Amino acid sequence: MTQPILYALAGAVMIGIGLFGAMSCAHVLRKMIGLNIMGAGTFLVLISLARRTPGPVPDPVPHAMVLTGIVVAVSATALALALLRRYYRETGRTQLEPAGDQA
Amino acid sequence: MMFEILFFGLVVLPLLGGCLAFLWRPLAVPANGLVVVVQLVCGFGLASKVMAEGPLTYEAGGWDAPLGINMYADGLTALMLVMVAVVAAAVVVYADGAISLSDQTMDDQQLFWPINLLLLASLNALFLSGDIFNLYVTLELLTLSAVALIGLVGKVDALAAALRYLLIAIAASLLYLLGVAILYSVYGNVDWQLLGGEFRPDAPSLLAIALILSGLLLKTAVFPLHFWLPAAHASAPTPASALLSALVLKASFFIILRLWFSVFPFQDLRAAGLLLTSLGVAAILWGSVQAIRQTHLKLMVAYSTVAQIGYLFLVFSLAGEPSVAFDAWSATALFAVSHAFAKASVFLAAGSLQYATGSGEIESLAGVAQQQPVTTLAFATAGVVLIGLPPSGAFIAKWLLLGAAIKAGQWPLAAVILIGGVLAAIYVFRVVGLLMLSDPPKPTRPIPGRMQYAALSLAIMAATLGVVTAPALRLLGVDAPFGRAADQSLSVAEVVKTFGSSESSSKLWTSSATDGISEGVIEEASNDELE
Amino acid sequence: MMSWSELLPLLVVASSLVSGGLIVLLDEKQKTARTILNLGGAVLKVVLVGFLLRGVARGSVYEFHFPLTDDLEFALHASPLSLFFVTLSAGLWLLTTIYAIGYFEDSPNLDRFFAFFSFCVCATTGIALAANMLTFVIFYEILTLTTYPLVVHSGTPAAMRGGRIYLIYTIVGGAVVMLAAVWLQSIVGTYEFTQRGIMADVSPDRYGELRWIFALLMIGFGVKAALVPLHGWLPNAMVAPAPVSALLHAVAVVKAGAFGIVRVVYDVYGVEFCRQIAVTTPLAVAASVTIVYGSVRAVYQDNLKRRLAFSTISQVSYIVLGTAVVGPLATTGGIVHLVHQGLMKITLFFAAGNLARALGVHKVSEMEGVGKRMPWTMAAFTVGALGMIGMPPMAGFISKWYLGRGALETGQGWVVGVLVASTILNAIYFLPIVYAAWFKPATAAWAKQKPTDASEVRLETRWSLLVPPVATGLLTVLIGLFANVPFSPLDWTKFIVEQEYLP
Amino acid sequence: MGEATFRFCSVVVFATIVVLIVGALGAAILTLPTEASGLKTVVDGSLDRSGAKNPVTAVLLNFRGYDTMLELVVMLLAVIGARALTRGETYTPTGAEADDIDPLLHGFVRLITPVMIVVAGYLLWVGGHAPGGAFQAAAVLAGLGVLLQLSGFPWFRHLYGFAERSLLISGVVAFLAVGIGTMIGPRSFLQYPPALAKTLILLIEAVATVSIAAILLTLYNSGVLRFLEFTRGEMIEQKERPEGVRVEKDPAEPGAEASAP
Repeated sequence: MTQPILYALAGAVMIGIGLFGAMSCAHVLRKMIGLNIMGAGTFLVLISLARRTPGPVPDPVPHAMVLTGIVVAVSATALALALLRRYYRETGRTQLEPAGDQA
Repeated sequence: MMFEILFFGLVVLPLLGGCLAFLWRPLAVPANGLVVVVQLVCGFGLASKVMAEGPLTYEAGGWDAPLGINMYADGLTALMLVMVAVVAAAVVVYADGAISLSDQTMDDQQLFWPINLLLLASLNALFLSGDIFNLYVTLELLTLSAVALIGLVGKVDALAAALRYLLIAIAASLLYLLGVAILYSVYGNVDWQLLGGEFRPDAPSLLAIALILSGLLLKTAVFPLHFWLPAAHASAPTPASALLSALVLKASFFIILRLWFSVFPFQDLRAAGLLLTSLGVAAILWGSVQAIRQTHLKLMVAYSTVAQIGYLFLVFSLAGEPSVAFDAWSATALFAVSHAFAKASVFLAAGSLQYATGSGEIESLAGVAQQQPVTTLAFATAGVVLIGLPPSGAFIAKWLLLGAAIKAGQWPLAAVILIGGVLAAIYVFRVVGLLMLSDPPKPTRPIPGRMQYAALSLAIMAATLGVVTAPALRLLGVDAPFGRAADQSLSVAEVVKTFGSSESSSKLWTSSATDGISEGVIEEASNDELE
Repeated sequence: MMSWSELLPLLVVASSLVSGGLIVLLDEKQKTARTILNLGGAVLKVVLVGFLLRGVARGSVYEFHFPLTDDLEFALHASPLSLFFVTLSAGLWLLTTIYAIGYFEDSPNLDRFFAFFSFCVCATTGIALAANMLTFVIFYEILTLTTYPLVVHSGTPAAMRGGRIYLIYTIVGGAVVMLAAVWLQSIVGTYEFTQRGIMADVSPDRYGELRWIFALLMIGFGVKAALVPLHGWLPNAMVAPAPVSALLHAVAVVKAGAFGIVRVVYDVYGVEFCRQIAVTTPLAVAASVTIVYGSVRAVYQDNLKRRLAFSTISQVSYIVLGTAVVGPLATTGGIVHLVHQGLMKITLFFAAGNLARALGVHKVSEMEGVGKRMPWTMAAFTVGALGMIGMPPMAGFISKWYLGRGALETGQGWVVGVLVASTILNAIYFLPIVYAAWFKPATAAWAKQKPTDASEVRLETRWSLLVPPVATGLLTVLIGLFANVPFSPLDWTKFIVEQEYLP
Repeated sequence: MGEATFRFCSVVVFATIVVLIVGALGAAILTLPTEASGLKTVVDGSLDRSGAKNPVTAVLLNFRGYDTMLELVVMLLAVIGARALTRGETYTPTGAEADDIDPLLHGFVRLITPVMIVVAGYLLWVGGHAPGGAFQAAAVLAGLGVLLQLSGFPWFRHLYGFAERSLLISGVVAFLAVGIGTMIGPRSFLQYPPALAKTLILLIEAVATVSIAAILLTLYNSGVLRFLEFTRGEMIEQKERPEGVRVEKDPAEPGAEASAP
């Protein structure tokens, strides 16, 4: 097992941790943190797999993708937080009702 | 040269318009108007161009794939862009009326205009994209603009729905991105046409397919992943509801359709195809039953979307049968367009009715038809299209799907197609019947004419879409993943036999223009024999 | 550029679409314009059908084709059978329009009513002229949709209930027809309606499937044709105003179902082929059951329109019965009954509408002595009722005569039994009405309506309500008397039947 | 089913899903070839025509510049959405609060401001050939903005309205302007002439830096309504709390510290 693969596996574990948090936590902020961990894991997978190049310089394309991904994640997180704040201000709640079919 | 104008009109101009509409309020409405007109021209222009000359490509940035981002337009793309242009035109006209009625502070409501333009730009960019990472970015753009639109009203239920939608969409995007990452690390590129040419069903690729699909299925809200949809679509401001149900869902479905038939080795994924179709079947039944049970008008319409999305997933098992593949595939695209027109119209009409009666409850609609004949007509006409009755495009689409199901021997699907129609009739006519009650005559608030007629014109277009199915199907045939029935008269089986394996022939369908395939192949084959 | 031979069938269908569309655009108060459009559309349609008839009689071919997909097309074709039905619906529509204008006068929502009235006839002519199953299904479904607003026109909860029941039956029926049509297409490929059917090349091992499809088609069309046990919607739909009932029972809906059955048997399967795969006897049994059941139920109805509704259920099945008893004479009797039943039943509904409107009479028990108060109306009613019973020289006699002879000719004597039983039952539920109306003294307190125009003072009701029933009543007699003159319904039917049976 | 059982079951289900995904992902990663150069060779081959020596910058601003432009649109959308939700309110300490601000902090901020600007400029410039670039520079600038705002520099309050909106859109507009320019060229959208590539990239990056910084700062602001919000939130919470329901008292209530970007 090479070093990049090891890092990629770590990324996979992070994805799992993040996903579990996002699914099992009720507080929306925790869900967001979970999703951010999941995102970081995804970026880690991308970056570490880009290091499989023979020479010292990694493949730059995934790096650019990760930069784009980070910005997207930041934007989405910011919007989610703004929504959560407004929601909190209107209702005083930090959790969403469990989603289900409306009868 | 042609594509540059299209790219300018469909992506650059809406983006620029969005920025300027945000910057300076007086520009907002004119910018929307201009973009909508340009979109219509470009959409139909692209369609005729593609029909005449085959698929078009464009290098955004001037670098060819795999280094740069390729944009690509075939018949399916062109049809989707026309769909966006038409729906957007009606929604913009409607929104102008709706915002003039709004009792909210001007500031909040005016933000609809820039967000709408950015939404349209991202839709166009998505449909034109030939690059699966670029698709990820456009999907995110779409999500954020959709969430921003839902949250615009600031009501509690809308905020909750927007928040849930955003959380789901972020998770879905990450799953999709993960799939893209794996595909890149296996194949070293993210251009879907290049990927389609070298795709192997090895373990990482299969996992990538699973991840990409689960992300996109979440965004498409197919049963049982639909849980976020009804609240989000029902609580959004009405023009946004229309855009979300009609267009935004179609975007992620379009990616599924594209990847499944042009990139993934779908002939080896029959079990997965069957699973997708089963989800579709469940969606049709569950969504319809839920729609019947709703007491709130916009929620009912939203559940109808859950049901109608199900029809789009029938293709995945039907296309396994080569003789009906093109019929099922093109019927699905046609159904998507028909649903877009009809559902947008139903949502617009529902919004008008909600405003006119001051209540969103279905019960309160009794007897509204007398005061609101145009909106009632729009609702009823578009509702009839949802049922799939003629002369709508949905009728022809259902006819083709039904034929495909029968020819493929998939009787349960045939039954579901018909049952779905009957269930839709129940929930549509429950409302129409109430509207047409004579007493008590209901005093209603007047609705601006542009709101009424925007809904009605979309409804009429949806209802008469059946008249233009022939050109629409011809358009879809351009670079379709399957040969058209008419081109296939020499039978797929023969071609497959000549080429030895089904795999090579399925690649062949994807990589060259359909027109002339049969002739070309047969010619080559006979040359081989001669030698 | 489209030629006249392509344009004419399209015009026949589209003319009422255009007049309906224009009516939608009118303001509710523009009464004159609406009347002009209504009558203009109806007269124009009759004229166009006249051209069509003349052309076909001279041997011209009228066809219109429009591709919908690679192998589906929208197609209209003026065959003799189509023309038979088109002429019926165009003619009766004109009369019904006149009647409806007088009937509604100043009630609300007339724009909506007359627009859908026009669309409804557009759909009916489309059904008549459809050259293939797809086109047929398209118009068949449109007919369902356009009649719904007419059924619920009054907007009362009862009307809504009737409309809902009507929709459930017909939408499910439409879905069944669609399934059968697509299934059939998957077996025989693309096809047009062709005399003697299109089944010649189908291999015998698919006959089982064809039987299923036939059953589905009969069920689907049977809903509109009100075959027992699919008839439930029809008595409920009688809450609709009289002109709509006339349309449902005589011109459009029920007839569309019966016409669909006729089309399938003669022009899709071919009557010989039907007998070959043994589907005609079950159909004949279903028709017979319907005939007797409808008649028996009619006897027990006190509500006049309900009695007429059950009578329709029974009478329309004569058409089906004539089709199912395979033989030229029975076929003649069945097809000609399309027109005969239409004329007689529309007369009865016009008359019933007049009674309800002028006197508030809705029940059979309120009709004693009504003949003296409304002699013209009741004269027309009497002619229609006697025709239904099958009394010579009315048109109904001709139908029953040919049906009976056809049954004997093919050795199906039991059919004659059905006819006799039905005739007796018809007499039981019609003759007492006629007797009471003319010969009993008036007992019920009739509502007094203020006359609204000059003709209503002089005559028993307004002229526009009187002319249609008298005209159709007169036609019922004339057609029966002069059954054998050229271009009479019987003559035209014989022409159709010859083509079906002669080698 | 009791609530505890339900929670337990859902945790089991979630855990199963997660284990499955991670397992499959791990297995897939292990089957990947250990050496792969992706598009590196292709990028290297075109690097000299890209106008940037840093391959990541070349990909970001040239080869896949279209993606980067859309990414700025994503940020713009987030900021429009967030502003709509919070009505563009901002937080700047005033009055007594402003007086509370430590003079030491004031002095420090005065000192550090020019340094941070220089650092941002350096990061922007260095992106051409080494790690760095517009986003990194913008992050530093946005950090500076937060600092200025928290330490109550009054001039900062004037950056709203038209001027602020111009800054927010300027990045996207710069991209679009260059793209339209190249299209008039006539070249492809964002297809820089090789001779001008470096200049154009720098131009876009410079404008984008300022724009992204403004966006990040506005996003930060759309989350900062804390005093008002906390008091109102508490009130609502007390008023609306149904009896017998445990209201979650989480230390991580959506406060300012949790949402600082």
